[in-house]
Amino acid sequence: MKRLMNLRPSKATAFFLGVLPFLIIGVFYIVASDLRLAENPNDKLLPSLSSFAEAVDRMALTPSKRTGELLFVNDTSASLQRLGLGVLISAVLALLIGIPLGFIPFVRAGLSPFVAALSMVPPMAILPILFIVFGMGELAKVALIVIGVTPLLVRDLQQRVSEIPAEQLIKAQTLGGSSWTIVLRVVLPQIMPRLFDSVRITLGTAWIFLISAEAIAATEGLGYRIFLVRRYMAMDVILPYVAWITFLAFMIDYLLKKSTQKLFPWYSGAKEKE
Amino acid sequence: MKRLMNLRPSKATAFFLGVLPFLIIGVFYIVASDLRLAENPNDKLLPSLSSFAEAVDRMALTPSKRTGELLFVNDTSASLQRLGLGVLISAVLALLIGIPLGFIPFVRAGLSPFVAALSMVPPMAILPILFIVFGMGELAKVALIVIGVTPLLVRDLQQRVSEIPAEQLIKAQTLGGSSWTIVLRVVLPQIMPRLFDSVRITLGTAWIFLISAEAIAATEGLGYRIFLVRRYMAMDVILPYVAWITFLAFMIDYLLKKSTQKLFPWYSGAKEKE
Amino acid sequence: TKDKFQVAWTIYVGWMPWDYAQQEGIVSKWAEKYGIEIELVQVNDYIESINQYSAGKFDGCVMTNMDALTIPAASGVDSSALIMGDYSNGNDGVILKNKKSMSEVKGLNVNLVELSVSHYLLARGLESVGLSEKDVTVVNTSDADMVAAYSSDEVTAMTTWNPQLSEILTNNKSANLVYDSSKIPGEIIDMLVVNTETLKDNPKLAKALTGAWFEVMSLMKKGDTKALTMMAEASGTDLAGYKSQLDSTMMFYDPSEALKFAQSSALPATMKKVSEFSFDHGILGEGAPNAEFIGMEFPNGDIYGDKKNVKLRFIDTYVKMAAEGQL
Amino acid sequence: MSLITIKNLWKEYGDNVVLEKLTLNIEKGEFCTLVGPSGCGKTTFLKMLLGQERPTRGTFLLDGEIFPDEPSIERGIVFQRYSVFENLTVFGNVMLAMELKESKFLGRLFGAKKAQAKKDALEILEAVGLGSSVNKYPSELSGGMQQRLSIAQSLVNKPKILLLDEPFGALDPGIRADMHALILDLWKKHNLTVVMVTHDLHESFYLGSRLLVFDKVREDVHAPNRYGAKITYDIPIGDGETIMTKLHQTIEKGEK
Amino acid sequence: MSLITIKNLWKEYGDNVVLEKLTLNIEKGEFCTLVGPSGCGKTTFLKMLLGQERPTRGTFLLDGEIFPDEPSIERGIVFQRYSVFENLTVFGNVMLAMELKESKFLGRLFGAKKAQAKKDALEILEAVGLGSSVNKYPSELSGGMQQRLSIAQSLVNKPKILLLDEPFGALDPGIRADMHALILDLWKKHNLTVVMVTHDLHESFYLGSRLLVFDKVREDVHAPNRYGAKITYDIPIGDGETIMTKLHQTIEKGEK
Ligand SMILES: Nc1ncnc2c1ncn2[C@@H]1O[C@H](COP(=O)(O)OP(=O)(O)OP(=O)(O)O)[C@@H](O)[C@H]1O
Ligand SMILES: Nc1ncnc2c1ncn2[C@@H]1O[C@H](COP(=O)(O)OP(=O)(O)OP(=O)(O)O)[C@@H](O)[C@H]1O
Ligand SMILES: [Mg+2]
Ligand SMILES: [Mg+2]
Repeated sequence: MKRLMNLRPSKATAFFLGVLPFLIIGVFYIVASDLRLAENPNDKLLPSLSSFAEAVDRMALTPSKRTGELLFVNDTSASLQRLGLGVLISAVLALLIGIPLGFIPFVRAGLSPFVAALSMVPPMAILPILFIVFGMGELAKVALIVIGVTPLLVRDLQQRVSEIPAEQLIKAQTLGGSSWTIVLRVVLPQIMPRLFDSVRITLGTAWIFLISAEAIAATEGLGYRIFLVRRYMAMDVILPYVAWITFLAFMIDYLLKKSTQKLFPWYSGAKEKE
Repeated sequence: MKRLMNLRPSKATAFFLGVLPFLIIGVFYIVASDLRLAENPNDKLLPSLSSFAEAVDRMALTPSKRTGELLFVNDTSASLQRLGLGVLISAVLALLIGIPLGFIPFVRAGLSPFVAALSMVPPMAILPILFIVFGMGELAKVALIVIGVTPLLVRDLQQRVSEIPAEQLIKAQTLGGSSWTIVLRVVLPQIMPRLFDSVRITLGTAWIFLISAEAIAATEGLGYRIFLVRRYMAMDVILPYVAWITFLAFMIDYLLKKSTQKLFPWYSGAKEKE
Repeated sequence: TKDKFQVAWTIYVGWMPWDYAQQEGIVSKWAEKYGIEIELVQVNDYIESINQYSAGKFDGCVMTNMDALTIPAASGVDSSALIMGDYSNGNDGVILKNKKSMSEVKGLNVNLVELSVSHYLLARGLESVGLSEKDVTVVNTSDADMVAAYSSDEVTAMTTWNPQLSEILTNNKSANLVYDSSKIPGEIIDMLVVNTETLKDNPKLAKALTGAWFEVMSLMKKGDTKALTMMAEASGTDLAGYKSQLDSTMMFYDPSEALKFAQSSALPATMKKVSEFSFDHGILGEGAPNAEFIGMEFPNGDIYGDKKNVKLRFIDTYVKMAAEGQL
Repeated sequence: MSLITIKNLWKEYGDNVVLEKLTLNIEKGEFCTLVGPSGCGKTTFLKMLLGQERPTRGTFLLDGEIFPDEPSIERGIVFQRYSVFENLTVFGNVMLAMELKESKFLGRLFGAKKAQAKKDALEILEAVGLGSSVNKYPSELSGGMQQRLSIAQSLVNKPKILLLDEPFGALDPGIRADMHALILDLWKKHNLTVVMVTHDLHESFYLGSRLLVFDKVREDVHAPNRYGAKITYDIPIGDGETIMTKLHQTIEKGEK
Repeated sequence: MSLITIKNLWKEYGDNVVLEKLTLNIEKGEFCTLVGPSGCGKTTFLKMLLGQERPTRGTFLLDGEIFPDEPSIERGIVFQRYSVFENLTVFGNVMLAMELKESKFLGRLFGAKKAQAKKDALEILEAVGLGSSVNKYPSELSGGMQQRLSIAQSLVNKPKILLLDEPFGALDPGIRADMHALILDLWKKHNLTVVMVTHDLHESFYLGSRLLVFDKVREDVHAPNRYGAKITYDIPIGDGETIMTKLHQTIEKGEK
């Protein structure tokens, strides 16, 4: 017999094994739900599959009586817009701060401890101040994501910039580059795919902040809906929403990975990392 | 004139520059606070420095009328225990799951997609289920941290394990190692300092989950206090607590870094990473 | 003077009319009438909305009588209770798991939103059976999680409000309502609070808001199904669910009822209790030397507490105008 | 019987034919050096000897038995890089070799066994010239010292065959000469069987008792993977010739 | 006047004396090769020529003027590794050199200038034998091709001096020979001044028109950093000698 570490499953086996835990969880859920419902048909914690179907039908396929829109579609597009905008702003800020931080010793000396301290501040704890500064509108939700995510991105990018081999920067100088043109032509292009990687890693955090922000002040959005129906413990709505959020997160991650490969064919990091 | 990128501040300049942003924020705060207080002496949003001193005195130095204990000390120790326990359990779980995941192809085939999906589920959204499973006591708070942090650690460790050069694993096999002894003597010792690194990176997330958990149901803890006094907008308590949390996070990060260097002298990663 | 105003509201049975008024253009209709603009901003986090109001972000905000005292008033923001729209008449309650009477709460952990009206209700309930807060342990629990929390074994007692309250009572045979706000009628009041200074400068704001409010009230009194359905949906439930919540809410559909309540002598007595409760729990502000530290003014001109530090004013001016049809 | 018997062996990766119809025997005590152009399958051949890869077709025997199809203790290996465990000291690295070999459950030795292992470890470290660096970590060693350590680690378990894949490729010329002396010395003293891949023709002549040259004999420009490499030369290198003569010949060819 | 004038030059890092009392002139068109034991300060010397480091004391002139104290366009460099930009194609790498030189604000060229640059780039790529790989990324190139690219990148800006720090150290011997031919060819054609550090004595003899040997002459065992390295040999290498003779001599010495 070969060592366990040397045994490799065939493609079919791998697929089957990969699906297995999902199936197990599924079966487990159905059994647990049936048991609870047998005891109390009104139990809301683990609704039956048919309740999910109804809830999805109600939320996704029937226009709201109040506004005539599909709640689910509205929620999704509102949340994705906030998330997208928040992450985009964070990424741009991270470039604007992270590159000088990693590249210019004077900037590093000045900002590095401050950014490190800032990244440790739990944004949830200073919400009142954040809302005063950013208001209660869309801006506030996006701002919470930005405040939560930017320090992480900045620190990662700073690290990545300072990892660019000194040889390359010296070489660029001998070719006549100034600090500015070196940033433009050497640092920025090399750091871009790393930014994509960092964004992928911090996306989970961004979702957490988005959901928190929507729970505090919003009138639509995936997090808002979950928060709204949570008081009634409407798990028939919450669980499909959670599944949907998970799926969206998965897709965004996948798309970012693919675009990294597409946009930066020279960058193998994206491949290695998965 | 040298290029900006080649200019290096002297130690004194670097120190001064490093302190500067903190000073600026400080001055900014004092001015903003004074302006608000001039308008409304009872304003609670940006309290004066003396209110901070009073609040700290009250929370940290005067025993509570109700329990005779120092609130601040109680809160800190409750939160640190939860955080420590949660992170410890996460780390152990991450080792137990991450190593097989990275090391045994069959386990990887079976669990990798599942763990990836799991890491995308926003824990806040499935709180009701967590309450049922873990109850509402200390366990629930620790569990929330564990559930939030473990998937991140697992994915990182899995990655790290699969980055161990194939040469080393082959070499160990030629030396007579079995899958088990190779895990024990090669993989585990090499992965330990990486685990410390990962823990440092995920600590921010752990804090977020701790504070959220304490906001949901608790009788003490830093997050509890912040959410409680938010009910009467006592920023004079909240801001020192935030500063304290930031400081604690800083210290934990620092201690972890130092212990990595101490425990794993052969591991330069810790140094490079900062 | 300005002509654009923002008022924050939160999802709660007694405040859902504001959403309807906004959605259906009733607010803007009334605002137009007085030549101003009013925006009602939905904030999910109730406390955050009051904090923002106290910090000056909003001109008005919905809140309970107790929170009006402990947050804006204690923060030095002079506030006026413009409309007292209803009081809780069973909307807040104490639940015990597998126990049937209030006195059995002794020694239990009670999950509730600390320092909120639930806390106050519990204190009143304990008082009613000769216990005090020392006889229980309060566990601060976020209101959104109450239903889920109830299913957990550790939870044996709870104080909460609707819809969580009825949600728990209907779905759990073990849940017994041992005390509720119908035992203390008129002590938990849901109101619209407006910054006093803004009000003084802009009586139009008060007129428009009061007008809009009582327009919706008249619809509700008629039992307008469309209006009620919309309110139900916005609060995440259905018509039946919303109606059952209304049943335990004493809504003042008529301006005259609201006026009567505002002018009753019970109000100052209630506020005295609330003030004492708040002082006991340290939420009147750290500088407060006693429960009378913050002054409260009532419609008849009486003042409770420090006359030089009047920060909360119950007024009947505009409700009276509504009652007299002068809006 | 030969130590290694190979007959009509093919190795393909999908459509890519890497090795074609190899036939050779390797006897106990031989020092085979393998040279050939990049990508011709030298490493692949070594991987098969190691058990990391299996031949697609053909006979492939070790001591008359089918080759174990995963790395095992009979075949020691030294790679160009990553060959030592950086979390262990020099001493710990050698101890690990014996501990993995002898302790099947904990991967650690205790008591008398440990004492014995310790003695053996220090002995072999002395032999490779690391006697004075036992407590250093690999990161504190030069490249050459790391390779010495890797060799010591492999030798301490007394493998039947020692496999080397460009073990000195990353070293400076001066250090490389030292390593040559060391490996020749160990080969003679322990009567090892060695198979070593190298890029350096000097090295292959200088070290080997037998030189194997791999190369593609047929080439299809349109389908470069259509044909695999074969053994184009299989030269026994007598000890009679002096090193200098070999060297001169090589250089003359190379410089042409 | 000499291109580079060095008189009584010292270089210390704190207490660590690296170079001691160096005095030499380098003329335009010379091909200086630098050899010496590891850690003796060859790279440090090159760094000073590059402007990355400054001498602690002494005269250090370029064309009679004080050396610019940061890297500049007069001095091209080729390192052993990381010498090309992996986010750009072969063509892009050479274009970058010209764009950084000529466009001070955007680091990009347009229109006629761009067309001219394109022509120059293709020309130099042809010269270093990369004419058929212009659209490849560095990761698709072999080590030797990457070094060719790095050389092309430096040469296209016509630096006064070309500095090379073990540029061929990571290459296989066969490829190294090609590179030698290339660099000699370029040196003659463009009349370059070259300073090259190498570990390989063969290389230094074969390539250089002048050989500089750095070494510590005094050594204090208790304080190894007390004394710095000096130039122990400064040998002009005439063209008269044949390559083979030089090589034989070297080998004889080396093998001894
Ligand atoms: N796992 C694999 N899957 C597919 N093809 C492979 C694999 N490993 C090696 N090859 C192919 O086999 C051929 C031989 O590779 P190998 O590494 O044995 O060459 P080599 O002679 O060691 O080359 P070098 O001198 O560069 O080390 C190459 O064409 C390579 O692309
Ligand atoms: N930035 C620095 N700070 C302090 N000491 C340094 C620094 N750079 C180099 N040194 C020291 O200077 C000495 C010479 O180093 P250098 O890199 O120039 O040697 P080298 O001749 O290039 O060696 P090698 O052949 O290994 O490349 C070494 O002792 C080194 O430790
Ligand atoms: Mg190979
Ligand atoms: Mg060097």
